[in-house]
Amino acid sequence: MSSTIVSLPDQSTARIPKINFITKENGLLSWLLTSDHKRIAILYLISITFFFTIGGALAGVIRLELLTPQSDLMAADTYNKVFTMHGVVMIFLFLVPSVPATLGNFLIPLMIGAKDLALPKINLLSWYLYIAGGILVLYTMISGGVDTGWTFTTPLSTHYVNTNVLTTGMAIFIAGFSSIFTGLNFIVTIHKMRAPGMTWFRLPLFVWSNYAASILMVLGTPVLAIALVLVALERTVGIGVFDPTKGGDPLLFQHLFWFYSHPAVYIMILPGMGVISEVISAFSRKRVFGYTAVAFSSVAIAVFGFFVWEHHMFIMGVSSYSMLVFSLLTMLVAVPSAIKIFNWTFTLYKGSITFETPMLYAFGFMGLFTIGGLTGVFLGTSGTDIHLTETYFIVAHFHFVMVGGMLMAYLAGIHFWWPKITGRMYPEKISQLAAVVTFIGFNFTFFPQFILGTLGMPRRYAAYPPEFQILNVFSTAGATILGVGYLLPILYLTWSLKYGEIAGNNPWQATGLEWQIQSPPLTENFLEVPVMDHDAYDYEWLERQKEKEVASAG
Amino acid sequence: MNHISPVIWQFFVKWLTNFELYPPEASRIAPQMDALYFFMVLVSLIGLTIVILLVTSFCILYSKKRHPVAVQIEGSTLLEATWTIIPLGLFLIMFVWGALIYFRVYTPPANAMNIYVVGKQWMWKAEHPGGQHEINSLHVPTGQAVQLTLISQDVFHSFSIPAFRVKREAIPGRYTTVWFEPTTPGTYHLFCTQYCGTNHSQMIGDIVVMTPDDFKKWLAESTSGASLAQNGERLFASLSCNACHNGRPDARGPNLANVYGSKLTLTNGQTQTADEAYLRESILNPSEHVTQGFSPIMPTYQGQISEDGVIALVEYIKNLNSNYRVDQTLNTTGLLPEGEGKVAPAARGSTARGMVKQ
Amino acid sequence: MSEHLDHEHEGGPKNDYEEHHIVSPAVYATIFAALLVATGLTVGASYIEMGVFNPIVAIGIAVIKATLVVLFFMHVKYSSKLTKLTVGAGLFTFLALIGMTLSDYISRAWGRW
Amino acid sequence: MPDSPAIAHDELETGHPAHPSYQRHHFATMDQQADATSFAMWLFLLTEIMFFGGMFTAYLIYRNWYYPAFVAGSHQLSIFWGTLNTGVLISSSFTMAMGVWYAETRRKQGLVLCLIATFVLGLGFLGIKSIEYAEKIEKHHVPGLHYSVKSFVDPASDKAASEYGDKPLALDMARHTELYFFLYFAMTGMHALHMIIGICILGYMIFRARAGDYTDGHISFVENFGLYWHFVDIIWIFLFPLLYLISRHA
Ligand code: HEA
Ligand code: HEA
Ligand code: HEC
Ligand code: CUA
Ligand SMILES: [Cu+2]
Repeated sequence: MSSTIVSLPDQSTARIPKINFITKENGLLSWLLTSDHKRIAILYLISITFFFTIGGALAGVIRLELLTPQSDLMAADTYNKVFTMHGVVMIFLFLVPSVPATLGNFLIPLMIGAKDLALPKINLLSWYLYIAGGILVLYTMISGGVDTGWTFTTPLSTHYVNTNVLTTGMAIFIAGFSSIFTGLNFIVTIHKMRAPGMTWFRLPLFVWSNYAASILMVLGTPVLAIALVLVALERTVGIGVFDPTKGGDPLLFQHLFWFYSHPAVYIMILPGMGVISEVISAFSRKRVFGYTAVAFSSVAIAVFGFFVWEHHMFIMGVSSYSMLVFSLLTMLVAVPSAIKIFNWTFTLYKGSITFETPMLYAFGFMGLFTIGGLTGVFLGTSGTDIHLTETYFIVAHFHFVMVGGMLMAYLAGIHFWWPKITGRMYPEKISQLAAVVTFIGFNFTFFPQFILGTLGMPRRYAAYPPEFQILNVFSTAGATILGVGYLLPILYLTWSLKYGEIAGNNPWQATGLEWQIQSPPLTENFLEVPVMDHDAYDYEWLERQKEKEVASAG
Repeated sequence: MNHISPVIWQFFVKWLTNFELYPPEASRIAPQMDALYFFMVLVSLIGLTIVILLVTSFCILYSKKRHPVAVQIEGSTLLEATWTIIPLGLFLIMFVWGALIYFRVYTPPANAMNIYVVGKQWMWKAEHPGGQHEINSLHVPTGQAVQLTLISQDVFHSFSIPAFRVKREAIPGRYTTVWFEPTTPGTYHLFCTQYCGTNHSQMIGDIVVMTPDDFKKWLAESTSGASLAQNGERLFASLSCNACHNGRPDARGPNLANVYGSKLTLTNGQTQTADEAYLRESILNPSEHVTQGFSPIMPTYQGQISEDGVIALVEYIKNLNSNYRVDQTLNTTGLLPEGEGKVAPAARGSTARGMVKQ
Repeated sequence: MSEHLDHEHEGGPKNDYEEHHIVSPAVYATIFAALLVATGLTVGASYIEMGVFNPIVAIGIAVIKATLVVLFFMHVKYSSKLTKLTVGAGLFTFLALIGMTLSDYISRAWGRW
Repeated sequence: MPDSPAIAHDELETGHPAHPSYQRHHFATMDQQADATSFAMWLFLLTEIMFFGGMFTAYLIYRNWYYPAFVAGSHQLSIFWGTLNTGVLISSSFTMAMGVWYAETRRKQGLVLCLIATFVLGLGFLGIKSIEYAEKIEKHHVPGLHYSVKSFVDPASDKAASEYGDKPLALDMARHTELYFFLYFAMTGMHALHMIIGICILGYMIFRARAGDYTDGHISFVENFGLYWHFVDIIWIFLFPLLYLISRHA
């Protein structure tokens, strides 16, 4: 552990508490039938990591194929299946549940001083739905795959492909309900289960941003569900709603799909933003600058996020007048993100900054998300969208926000709370190395794609004109580095389960309620209901707290 | 931006293009779009630099070593307002500028030359008015506004010419348009950018920009004998459209001469400009908009004519400015039985239908 | 520092539990009768030719009926602000979906796009 | 947190504060639990609204586009059955509301009766719906399954259509009635599915209520089910005019 960390008196003598949520019960069934939010979070963590490896392996295959201009590694339709599965797995089985279902599940009750989520059984049901969806996706993959792209564009998906659209659709439908129930659970919990004194403006920002994301999950996902049901019906009985030859409008599908899928990108990023708030505050030992602005900007993103979906359809034949409205609103929704970035930056001002791994990932997030977000504005601007849409510029944009942004935030969060979850530290030096490797590999992989996109290279191409090869080789090389960067944490985090240093209750000296209890926590989290008598990120309160303990110990 | 300093601009773009970091500018809209693009790049770089500079300098100044005790600060409304308003203002500039370009790209000028493009899995078929067909290539002259009328026969495709900075989706069941004015002769990429199934990446081709003289030569060489309108005429006869649209005072269908571009009044009281899309709809879904004074007796040709055929018919009707041709092709097939679907003669005739050439 | 945020939010969430309000059967019966009458009205109205007003009247009556059900049968009239807000949020997003989608369809006819 | 109650000590505290069996351990009070579950139910209803929202959007678009087809299509529905069904469903909503009242006032007999009435009325609704469906199936008005446009291109051959004096639709417009019927089946079908689920739960509740549950002050389940049932009623309140009434006049 780095020497920069102040040690609490109990730190030196720390040991893993004998009774905690992990050791409480034993046996596989005690896990599979648990209703403890912390155990469910662990179940999610394992399954999500599994699907991330699959998605990552598929990404590797994509990059290998794109090493050469011809489609020589595999046939075009195999390639199409590969990127479709990559998109489906990464979005629905990895990134949407990533932070909320693991860290959110684990931490929200702890942070607000509750014993569990409001609906523990529903929480477990969520996980089973997720697994059912995941198994269906695996089944699809084994039984021939699907090649519609993750966007299921009609009428391609309804009339022109004969791959497993139905099973994939069903998988996403089911996984969607998993996400609805998670969101529902969070909202109820945050409203109804807060400890005494835990007012809205004392909530950690992580809770705020998960709350905002939950609103999007609850209100957006059902529209995706109905869109998928309609696709399934169109495929099986030919109802005609999306079929132009029967008078239907294929664009209607786009409207319904993006009504969910645009808010979904904020479902993906908002919880990550919450992680960044916590991490930046903890390692600069300072209250988050402009707490209320950051909190409200999450809600603003959630609300405005519902009004911009048409920016995915600007050249698809929507009315130019409604394009104007949606483009304008896209500009508005970009502002709260800018607010957040600057507030995090100014949280550093006059702080006392240390550079542990989570902080490195957080810095990575800030830089890469800014690039990704600003290029999103390029796409939201209708004029430039004409040139850039459906090219690698988009691919670069969303990997910058999703991988550079959210995945970095996820890793920041995993490292940050690892000691709380497992009771042990991760190895600091190698993890710092991994963070740097990831950052370098990431830029190598995805920055060239902006240039490729500007040059006009279309996305979803198995073969491309030879003059684009140099940049593609860069990208593939970068992906290899990136893969190593992601492999490392999987390895050393597993290693640390057994050999990591014992962490103690509060290794980072952070202020959140979750840090004031033992790690790993007890099944019932708190023995007495905690009473919140200070604001979030009140480091002075923590100082006083420490003095008191030293006094009583001495 | 090119009006500010054309020399520097051109040097910059040339330099980027030479290193294949930037696509060539080969249409009138391209420099305009690039001006906006580089404006946005500039703003982004400045924004990013500000963020990075702030973060690094704070990290250095306030690292634990130099600044062991953090000073707690609540926030600052003034700063909050600053970084709300400045990005918002910049984004709004981009929005307005972008919208101007968007409308420019999708509003063809009146004198544009029209080329039809049909997308299907997995090829592009372009049809010039003179009857020249091209597969996966498109020949266009410089200095002439070219309008594309696009349609897809199956799924969504997208017609993309990076060097022109234009792109438009070809949609099943509906015409869409885009236009450009090529400026530099050469051969440029044509891509299908909307994922459309297995061979999506093979749905590519060449845009050949020629000088007007070369283009004339090319047109003459590649003519297939019959113009698009002539093909349409043949279809018009063989589908017995002229049984009803024969331009006679007692015809059961409206007179189609000069119908293109006119404002029609429909039975539901709405007015409608007869553009290509309207003509197409009238053939495939005639009863969706019935012209005033007629009853919805026209049969639907949905599923009976290919998109190419519809295009030929549309082109024929567009060029129909007198009844002479209809009379000539009349009666290659027998007349349909008289009687049903007729309306009072007073309601007929071009002026009675409120047909005004726009 | 953090002082000024405190205290006015005293009490935390515990205070906003709904005290349980029992609606009397008389109210239920009145609402029931009103719903039946409204159903009769809307059916009757559908037989009268009113042009564009036919759908407006029908939807108007449906909205009134739904409001009655939500307010009384579902007790929203007597519920906490939070429940009211939830209903409002649902309505808002529902209208956003329909309204913003239709904004595209309606304005498509305005130009040649 | 002056005395840091949040710091747990290693030894597990023995003995919970006593609470009723139906209170889940992680809630502090019964009020909190009731409140949380009812809020959760409301949120669930929000997702339902959005789920139906997609279909309402489709309906509005296509009604606008293919008005004549929607007119002809709605002439095929029977106002009589529709009105009757509306009455049945509203009554079931009323009995459900009364059921909640009986539960609140702890009257077992009344509660059981009301639940049974709701159950029966719900079944009645489905029965009437299946009469209507059967007629559509007979006439080949089920989209995708041998759909026939005969009633619309040749209204004289069809009783319902000739009653309204429908004019024959051109073939292309007549084909769009399939969209109308799809929306009809999708919306009423989805609604019926919700009814079926509701009726199953009602059956279970009757069983439990007779055993004396819900009248012991713990009425969350009945209340929340009531919310669900009323919501299903509201959906129908909108479906009825949209599908049956507003497109009557050509
Ligand atoms: C986590 C996911 C995520 C996030 C957060 C975002 C965020 C944004 N996205 Fe992105 N987007 C995707 C994931 C995401 N996107 C995906 C997956 C696709 C492709 C889907 C597909 O087709 O497969 C996509 C596609 C996409 C498109 C469609 C392109 C097309 O198909 O033509 C558009 C268009 O408007 C867009 C815009 C935006 C905007 C404006 C934001 C904004 O929210 C960004 C806001 C952030 C900032 C603006 C940065 C911070 C700002 C500053 C630090 C200020 C800088 C200072 C100054 C300007 C002075 N995105
Ligand atoms: C969360 C979302 C997410 C994440 C994390 C990623 C991660 C990556 N993605 Fe992906 N991507 C999408 C979401 C995501 N992607 C989506 C939605 C699409 C659009 C699909 C569509 O068009 O329908 C897409 C499309 C897409 C394309 C475009 C395909 C095309 O249009 O033709 C490319 C091409 O380079 C790409 C590359 C990568 C790479 C190199 C990574 C890397 O970051 C991944 C690195 C990770 C690993 C490599 C795993 C870690 C390593 C191990 C566990 C060891 C085992 C690994 C191996 C044996 C290789 N992705
Ligand atoms: C049975 C008679 C009949 C036949 C055959 C027929 N039409 Fe028509 N057509 C009509 C009538 C009647 C109208 C006006 C009512 C309407 O818009 O549906 C019309 C309208 C049109 C219009 C719209 C013009 C306007 O003023 O609204 C076009 C274009 C058209 N027809 C083209 C064709 C073509 C092309 C064919 C052959 C492929 C064809 N028609 C065959 C009867 C016919
Ligand atoms: Cu056609 Cu892609
Ligand atoms: Cu978006």
